[in-house]
Amino acid sequence: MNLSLLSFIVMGITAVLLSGVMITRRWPVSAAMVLIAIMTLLAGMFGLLEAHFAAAAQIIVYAGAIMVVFVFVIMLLNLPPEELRYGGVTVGEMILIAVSVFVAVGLGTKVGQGFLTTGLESMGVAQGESVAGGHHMYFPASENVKNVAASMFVDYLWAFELISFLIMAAVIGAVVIAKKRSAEHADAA
Amino acid sequence: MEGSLGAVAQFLDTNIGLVASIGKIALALVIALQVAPIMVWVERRQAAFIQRRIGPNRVGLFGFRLFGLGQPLADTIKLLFKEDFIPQQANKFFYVLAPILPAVIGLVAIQGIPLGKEIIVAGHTIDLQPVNLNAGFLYLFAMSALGVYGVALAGWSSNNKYALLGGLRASAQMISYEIAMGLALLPMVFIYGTLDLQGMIAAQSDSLLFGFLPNWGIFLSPISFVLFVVTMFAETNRLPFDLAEGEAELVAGFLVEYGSMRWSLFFLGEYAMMFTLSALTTCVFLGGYEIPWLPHAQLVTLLTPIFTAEPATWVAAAIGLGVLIVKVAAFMFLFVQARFTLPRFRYDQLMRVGWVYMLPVALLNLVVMALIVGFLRLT
Amino acid sequence: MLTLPELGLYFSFLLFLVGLAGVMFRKNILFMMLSVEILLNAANLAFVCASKLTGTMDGQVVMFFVMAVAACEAAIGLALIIALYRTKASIEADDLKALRG
Amino acid sequence: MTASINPYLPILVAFVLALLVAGGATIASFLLGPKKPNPAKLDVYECGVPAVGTARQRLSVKFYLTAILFILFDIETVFLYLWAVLFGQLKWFGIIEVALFVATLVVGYIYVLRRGALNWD
Repeated sequence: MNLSLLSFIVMGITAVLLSGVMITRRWPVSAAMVLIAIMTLLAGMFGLLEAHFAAAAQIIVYAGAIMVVFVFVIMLLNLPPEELRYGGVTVGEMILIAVSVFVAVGLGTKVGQGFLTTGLESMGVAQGESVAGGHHMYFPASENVKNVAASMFVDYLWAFELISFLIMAAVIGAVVIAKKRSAEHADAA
Repeated sequence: MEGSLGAVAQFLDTNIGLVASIGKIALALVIALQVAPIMVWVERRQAAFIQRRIGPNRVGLFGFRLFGLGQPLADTIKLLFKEDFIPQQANKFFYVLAPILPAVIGLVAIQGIPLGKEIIVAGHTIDLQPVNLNAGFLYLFAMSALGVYGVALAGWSSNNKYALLGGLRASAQMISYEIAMGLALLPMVFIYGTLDLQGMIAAQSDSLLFGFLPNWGIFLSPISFVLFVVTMFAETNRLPFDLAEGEAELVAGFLVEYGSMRWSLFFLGEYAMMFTLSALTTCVFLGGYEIPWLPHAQLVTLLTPIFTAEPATWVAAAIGLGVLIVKVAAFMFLFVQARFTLPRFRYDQLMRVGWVYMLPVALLNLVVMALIVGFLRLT
Repeated sequence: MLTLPELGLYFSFLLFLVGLAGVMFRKNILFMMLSVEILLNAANLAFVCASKLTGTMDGQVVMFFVMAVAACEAAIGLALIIALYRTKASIEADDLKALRG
Repeated sequence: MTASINPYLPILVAFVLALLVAGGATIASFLLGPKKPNPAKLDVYECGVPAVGTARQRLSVKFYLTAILFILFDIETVFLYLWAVLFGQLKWFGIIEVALFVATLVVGYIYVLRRGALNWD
């Protein structure tokens, strides 16, 4: 039992428990703050998995940008906790839960993992072997950022360019929706 | 006795990485904790100097006045003994949590700063950067991104409309300038080709620019430097960008319901962040801990005849730390000078400066630098 | 003994389950969106673990795309929440029956 | 020989130490300070006059629009850092790619500006 394995397990269990805490909060602000803690823990787990850039991006983008928007909206609307209530569980939801638990357990067992690894082997990727993708740039495994960048800008070039369109469309859409009737609504600044 | 000493030496030898790491963290923490009280004293003295007053010069130590340097200590003790109350309407948990957040983030962020190149102890080379990730200074950006929440939470949990408005304004300001900050450092990344601060410092000291200037980032990309310093002021909520705490319009912004030690924890975090960002600027633009025209390796070579091989690296590291602190102190002086000479922005002006001027300038700077570096290096 | 990425996959399953429960049991749109963020984070964890398991970078790159999509989802979703709160003064999913036939 | 440990361990140690410092200061102040609460002291502070209304009211949507624009450029910055570390290897190909990427986002930025989303008045 080495230190990184131990801390990985502790962080994972804490993240799962905190997510349980999160979905039962009454105050939206508490839920958002717990979610930020979960994301920070996940960033630490990414770091232990040696995905250094993913860890940094998880905090910068997720905990530092997306959650800021959530917190802003919660604080702007100032939702009091009484407006929140738990809904009842319908039969359809029960079935959904059963199916999702079944799928999750199925994927979590050896059968599911066997499927995962055979799928990968059929693609020609053996487990634990370092393959730098289809491109011609090779960096040592310690240079995580450069490896990610090489994969992003060579293998996933089109996705990268399309993401910019997606973000642009999202921003324009968000402004159109949120700013719609601000002329009639003289909000206090 | 002999045996236990041997066991200690054995333990130190096998766990040198852990012990050295804790030592580095402790050093950085001590520096960070000293910054706030000393800077408060410096600010008060300098404000007095600018406004032709005397300022705090009475409190001394052991009967010596020492220009009032006992003042920070007295302030700390006074703050400890102040009444610590929680307003009735406040959300207790977040009210208590909010000041701890910026303090912790400030103290953790400072660990990403290289305090020196390396020292050699008993054959082990120890890198003097407490936290050295492959993602480099993005670690500092990540920490400064989390800094938004302390302010926003303080405003929200106080349940006071001035505090809420101040907190939201402060966080909106911080996120607005974070973008320009990230974009300002991008050219430096592709000039040096690394995210690692140690690598950047090494790249700045290994050659001379035009044969006589040190190869510092400030000469390679001056616009980035100016942009970064401006965003640094905004990011730390300092004047002329401190209108979140504007006494005249928002009583004291998100700080209004805070007193005693909680109040000072906000300042501990703010000054630690100021130090961290100043040190980041120093490392990226001003050669970090390196003495101009005298790279670290050369310094060690010069010192080796005087001391012996290993102690020479220790002395060089101490000199390097001194140089770093001198450079950072110059920035801190700039912070204080700006605070008492520049008027405060209005909020709409602040947002306008951030989004309409800083951001396009940062983008243009990025494009121009990319083209220049491209033509110089790639053709 | 399980290795880190394998353990991470298990944690990812658990997180996904909890997030799914959040989406199903909370009737408030804001909480549903927060739970969706948990789902996306669980997916990210699975991607990074898969990247480590296979030794390729694909998982980590896909994680960035998931992140960008999550940002867009949050932006649009929250804009809708603001617009809804303006018109209905409520963000309960059960109150939004205008389109029900 | 270089002494190496997991690079994330120092962050954990620093976090625990920082938490001790900040939490310790809070607790010390709680233990050492006097306790003389009175209703006026515990009330909302609005420059001494009785508080008007409540803090739980809706605020301007402009904060939200600022945050949206922030997301747009934050993701852009993260993607651009990936490009910047590989600047030398990607060469002009990378510069053109990134120019297209930035140009698309600038369109969104100009739209938001033209809609007056950032006019604080």
